[in-house]
Formats: sequence, C-alpha cells, structure tokens
Amino acid sequence: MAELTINDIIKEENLVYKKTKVMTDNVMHYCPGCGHGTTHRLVAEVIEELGIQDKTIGVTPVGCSVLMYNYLDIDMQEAAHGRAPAIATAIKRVMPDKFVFTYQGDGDLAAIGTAETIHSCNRGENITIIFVNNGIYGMTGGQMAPTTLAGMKAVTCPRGRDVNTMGYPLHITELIAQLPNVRFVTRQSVHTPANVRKAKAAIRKAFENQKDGKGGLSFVEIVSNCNSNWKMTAVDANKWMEENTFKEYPLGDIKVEWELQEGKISLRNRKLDY
Amino acid sequence: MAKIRGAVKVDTEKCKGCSVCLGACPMGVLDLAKEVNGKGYNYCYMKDPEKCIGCASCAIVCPDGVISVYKVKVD
Amino acid sequence: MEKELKLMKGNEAIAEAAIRYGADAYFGYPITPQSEVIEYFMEQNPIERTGMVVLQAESEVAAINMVYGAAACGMAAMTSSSSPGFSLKQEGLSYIAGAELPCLVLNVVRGGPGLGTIQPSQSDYFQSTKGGGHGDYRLIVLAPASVQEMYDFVQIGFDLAFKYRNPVLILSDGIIGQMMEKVEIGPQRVRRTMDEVIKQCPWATTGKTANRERNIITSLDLVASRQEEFNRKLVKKYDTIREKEVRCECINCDDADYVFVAYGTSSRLCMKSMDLLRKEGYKVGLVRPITLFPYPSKIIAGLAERVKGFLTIEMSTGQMVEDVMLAVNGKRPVKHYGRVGGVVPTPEEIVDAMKNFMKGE
Amino acid sequence: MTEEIIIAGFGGQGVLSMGKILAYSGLMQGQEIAWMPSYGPEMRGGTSNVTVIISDERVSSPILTQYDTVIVLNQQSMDKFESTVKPGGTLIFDPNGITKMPTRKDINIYKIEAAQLASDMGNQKVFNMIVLGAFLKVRPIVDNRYVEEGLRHSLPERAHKLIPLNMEAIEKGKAEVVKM
Repeated sequence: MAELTINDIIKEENLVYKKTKVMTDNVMHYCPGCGHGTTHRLVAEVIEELGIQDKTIGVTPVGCSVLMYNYLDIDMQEAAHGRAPAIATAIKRVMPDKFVFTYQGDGDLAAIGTAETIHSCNRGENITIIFVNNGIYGMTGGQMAPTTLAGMKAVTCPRGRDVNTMGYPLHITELIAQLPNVRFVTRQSVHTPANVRKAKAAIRKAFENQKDGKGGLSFVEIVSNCNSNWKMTAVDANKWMEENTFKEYPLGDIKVEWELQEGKISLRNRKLDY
Repeated sequence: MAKIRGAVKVDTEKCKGCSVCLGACPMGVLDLAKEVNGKGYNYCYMKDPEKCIGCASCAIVCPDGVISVYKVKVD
Repeated sequence: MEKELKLMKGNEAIAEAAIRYGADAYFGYPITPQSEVIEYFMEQNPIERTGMVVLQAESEVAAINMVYGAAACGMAAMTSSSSPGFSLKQEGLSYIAGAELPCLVLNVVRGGPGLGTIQPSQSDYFQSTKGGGHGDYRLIVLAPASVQEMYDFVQIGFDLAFKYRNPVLILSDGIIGQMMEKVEIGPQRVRRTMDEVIKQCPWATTGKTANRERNIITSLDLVASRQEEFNRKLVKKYDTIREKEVRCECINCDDADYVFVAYGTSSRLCMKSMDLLRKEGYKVGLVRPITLFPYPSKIIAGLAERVKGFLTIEMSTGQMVEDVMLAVNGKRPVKHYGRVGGVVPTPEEIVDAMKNFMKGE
Repeated sequence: MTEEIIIAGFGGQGVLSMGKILAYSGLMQGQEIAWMPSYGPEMRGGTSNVTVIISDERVSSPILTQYDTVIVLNQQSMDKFESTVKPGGTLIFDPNGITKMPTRKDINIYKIEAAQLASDMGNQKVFNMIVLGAFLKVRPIVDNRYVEEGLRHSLPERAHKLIPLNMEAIEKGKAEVVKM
C-alpha cells in the first residue's frame, strides 16, 4: 500500500471539523489566544446545531466583544454599556418564540449593568446570558474590574486590588444563582479541549432552556484570560488562570433546573478568605 | 488493524500564532512556523503530520477558528 | 360609528391611545406626575386586549433600553417619565437616535433642576429640542396643549417615528398629564402581524432568514469618516423634517399688533390672557408651536414682518425664547415672561406682562 | 355659557370625585370640560382642591385665580378661596367646621349642612353628593338626567346600584341649601 500523503487526507469527504457557517469570515479583532473568539464560536456552533439561526437575536455589550455582531451571522443588536439584559428582556417579550441571548463582559454585566443583570434574572426572563469574566477591563486598557482578584494588579490598582478599599472580587454569578426565577447557572472555561467541550454543552443547555416552555433564565459564566492586559503570553495566561482565577472562581454547575448544587455557594467572610 | 490518520488545514493568514493549539494537541503535531504571515504572526503548522490522529482538539480550542480537521481510517 | 367620548386625564389618554393605536410595547418606571400612565396600562392589561407588552422596568434607564430592544425588532414601543427620569433616559435616546430606531417617549415635565418639585414646568425645553444626550441628534418634539392632543399625538408620533426612523417625544407637563378633559376616542386598530412588521421594517432584528443578510442594529462605527458620513445623513433627515413636519396653530394673528408665543399649558394660559386683553381693546394674537422640533421658525419670521413684538410665555427662565429670537432675527423686540420651579403663571399676570411689554418696559 | 368652579376641602371628603361627577355631567350634556386637581405628596387628610370648567366653548386656561363658583368644605379653604369669587359670583359652604363666617357683601353666599344631612341619611359617603345638589340648585347649569348619566360614567360598574342613593342625596342638597 502506498503511503498516504497529507493531500490524500485533506479532502472534503474526510472533513471532521471546520468553523461553523454561523460564523462570518471576518477576522476577529481579539488579541492572540483570547477566549472571546472561542466563546463566540461555541455560541455559533450551538446555534447551528439547534438549527435556530433564523430565530436567534443576540445582544452585544460595550467592551472587547462590542463588535461580536461582525462575527456571527445572525441578527444582532448593540447595547449601551450594561443594558444588554434590558434590551434582551424586551426582545424576548415582544417575540417570545425567538432565542435571545446577551454576551457580556465583567465590567458590562457586573459593574455598570448590575441592576439590569439582577432584575432580568429576578424576573426570570427566558433568555440566555453569556458572561465572560477575565477579571479586567480589556478594551479600555487593563483597568480594575469588579471581578479583579484580590491583590491582582491593574492600571487603576497598580499596587494590587486592596479588598478593604476596593471591595472583594464580586461573585455575581453566585448572587444571581440565588434568585428563584433563575433556572441554570454554571461556570466554565474554554482554555483546553476538555473545558471547551463542557462549556459548549453548558451553552447548548442554556439555549435549549428557551424552547421547552418551562421558562427561566440561563446564565453561563466563562472564566477567561486577558493575556495582553495581564502582560503574559496566551499560554502563560491560561496557566495563571488555572492557578489563581479558578481558586476564586471554581468551575462547575452552580444551579441546575432551579436547584442550587450542593456546596457551590458558601458564605464568604471578610478577610478570612485572604 | 485499522489505523487512524488525521491532518489539519490552517488558514495561515488568519492564524494569530497564539500557541494554544500546540498544548492542546495530545500528539505534539503542531508548532509555530519560522515564517510570518501577512499580519506578522508566526502561524501554526503541522511539524509532525504523521502523528496526527484527527482528534480536533487543536481546532476546538482555536480562538480564531482557523483550523479545519480531516480524518481517514487506514487499513 | 358614533364617536366615543370620555373624560380622561392626559396620562390616561396617552396610554389608551397607545393601546388603540396597536402599539406593541410599553416599558416604564413610576415617577410623579406621570405614574398614571403605567398604572392605566397595568389596569387595562393590554396583553389581553391587543397582545401589547407592558412591563414595569427596574429603572428609567432599563425602560428606555427595553424600548431600544423592542424598537430594533420593528415594534411600536414607547416609554414615559417625568423630568428627573427623562434625564436618565438621555443615554438610551442617544443610542436610539444613533441606531435610527422609531419610538415614542413622553415627558410629563416637572420643575427642576435636580429633584426639583413635582409641580408642572416647561424647563426641559432645551434638553428636549436640542438633543438631550450626547452627540449630534434631534428628537421630533410634539407639544400637546390638551388631553385630546395627548391622545391624538400618539398616532401622529408613532407615524412620524416610523416614517423617519427617529425617536419622537411628546413634551407635556404636570397640568396636561393630571388634567381631565373630554377626549374623542378612536377605534381599536389591530396590531401588525409579524409579517407586516417585517415588511414595514426590513432592517429589524426579527431573525436572519436565508433570503437576506443579517440585520445589525448599532450606533457604533469606529471609522471616523464613516461616522461623519452618517452624521451628515442624519442632518439631511432633520432638514427634511424641518421642511415637511412643522405644526403650529396661530390664533388671532391676522390683525394682531403683538403676539404671544407659547406651547402646551402656557398656550392655554395665554388664550385666556389674550381674551382678557382683546376685551380691553388690545389686538393680541397667539402663536402656538405644536412641533418644537421642527420649530415653526418660518411662521414666526413671517409674522415679524408686520407685528410689533413677540412675548414668549414659558414655565421656565427663558428657553424657547431663544428660538423665537433666532426666527425674528432682530427685526422686532422679543421678550420672555415666565414662572418657574413648578409655579404656574396666572392669566392675569400674563396680561400684565403683555401690557408692560407693549409699553416697552 | 362658561362656569368656572373650584371645590376645596380635605382629602377624603370626596372633593375630586364630586368634581369628576360634575365634569362628567357636563360632558353628557355635550359641553367642553376641564377638571384640574391640585396634586401633591399627601395621600390622605391634606387639603385637596379641584377646578372644574364647564363651557360651550373650547376651554382656555385650566389654571384660574377667579371663579364663578367657589365651594369650600373646611376653614382652610374658606381662608384661601373666599377672595377668589368673582364679584356677583357664588360661594357655597358647609358650616360644619367653619369658625369664621364669610364676610364678602358683593357675592351670593349659600350654606348647606351637608355633613349633618349625610349623617341623618345614615351614610357619610353621600356628603359630596349633597354638596353637589346644593350647587346644582343654585347654579342649574346641568340637567338632572345628565347628572345621572354622569354618575353612571364616573362610578365603577359595581357602584351603579348606589346611583339612586346618590340622586336622592343630590335632591336633599337641592332642597336644603339656604341663602345667607
């Protein structure tokens, strides 16, 4: 038997994976190794697999992912900073048969948009919120986010985050998990193949929760890196994230089918954590 | 015994050379090229194509979706 | 069909008008003196009557952004507030103007600045007619002077909003909102079907079907030259609106030596004052701008050719008077008289103000 | 015809609803109407007043300083509004709780013991209808059948069974109003 050449393998009939058609061909503006690109693609793959491209309306935030609408081939709205859940609320209310999601960063969702986040969750809007938490403000140049880790440096806390004057890293995901109308809350990451698979399954579940008529809001946090503002390579940033961020923000399901998962939410005492 | 042979095709012009795929590959197939693409990035390529099993791990962690994966069974 | 007459508060009339217009959504937040708007909606339960969505938002900020979301789906969406809440909506209105979305907003103005008072005022004129939020944009501004106009302007407002893909503001005040008057109610219109919405608004985010490109609603363009081009396009639109959509009522202006210029509640006060003055033999008229943007500048400029002077009456320290001065362009004296902070001038003190003005004081 | 009226009293005396019923009666009679309440932060017990204008013509200002008829139901309102009756106009008051009687000589002054009469009728809630009756006797600007229609339109459906009682109270007011 003759030896197979690469060209023998790279044939249409042998294709097992390629970028989904729900993604456009535009080159993403994200820094090399940024988790936004991966998360965008997972959302797009879920939309393709569920066959809901014509029924999905996305809402993009202000922050690095503001231009997400350039990358997904679906109808999208660009929100004012923090207001995406209010906008998604309205879209879902006026068109209840559509699949509606917001895609927000930590500044957008957990700082300026806290009220919109909490109240859309409290009303149990039947939407999906994708929350990308990289612990920093990326687009504006590396300022402190509500989720910046204690002691972690950012350009607005150059000596590290002082929890006594700047607050502790905000666990908005655990906060909203406690609201009765919230159905599904999970925290995932996209930095390894195994994590990507889990994150995709979570996103898929969060979208499927919009079609069974049971209602409720689904919330998927993706813990990610910001290697540029963390001043590391992408690979090092992922390693740092595993060693540091995951301690503050452990991965896993927090609430499934309206049931809080045991041990996932505990009281956090001042100072004792640090 | 049937053997799996895989291969990846990298859209080298869109690759940003972040290296996340390198660590994701269980077989150590991938590396960054010495050459750079139009954007100045050392793009990813198959250094050891013989070892590729077409598992797609590289493609699914690729933040920019630039990797396509092919796989055949060889008798 | 026999016409249906009702006694209604301005705040109730506007809500009933929206339901009858076939509006798709209302999002609001309570604030005096306009809380009856959302209360009336909730009482009527329009989801049962017409399928219209009504929701009490967590803030005025959320409410205007909900309007953004619904409007971007091609829906006829509205919100309402009073001055402090209207300030909070400015961010959203700027985005709505920037994304060229149609919507209807009601401001039942109360005295400011800050928390001010809950009594009627007209001190939000600048904010309403000159943009209000950041960036170069205009709202189309309608100023009702009666409860009937509160009702009628809902249809006019929504129609203009969709015609120009521009936010429309109904600029009212505590008196028009709280007062009950006779209202002639129109028939119930059927809300548009989704197909009709898509046909009327092919730009809307209604789901990307295979037969079209994706629709994106945004106000962002990072390329400065394209953003400039967009601003120029907006200017053209506003010029067309200035050309075609001016609404104004002139009363007793044909033989007038002096005219009042007043909108909304102030125009009602001036009608009384004008009658009192005419009984004393003074030839006084009234120009009542109904659209504040576009402003009836040409009508005022035309009057400046023959009347002796203009006295604006506003419940503000003098805001609209600047637009009258621009229109008159120095040809005749223009003065302002007003009460502020929630105080409403009496017809008698307006008579005195006009007499002083005529004497050249 | 234009009749400019202010009704003033305590919150809870039915001032606004009396004005509303009067306004609706005028509407039923085919006239132009304005009903303008004072509004403020008080929910109960504060002073409350409402301007009602009934006219054959388009109503101009809903804010007035002088009235054809002033109806006052407490001393505070008497102090504030006695001076606002147009010369030759009408002042109607309930002497219950009035400590300083009106003094003007250039107006027509009527009293109606509405609180007492309501108590006699065994229903404090018809107090404002007795006052309305007194007004309609003195200023017969609205026909009785339109008053009944006005009641029908301004009262909620569940209160319609009370219309005869309200009409009875109005008649009582008409019968008992006294010129001073």
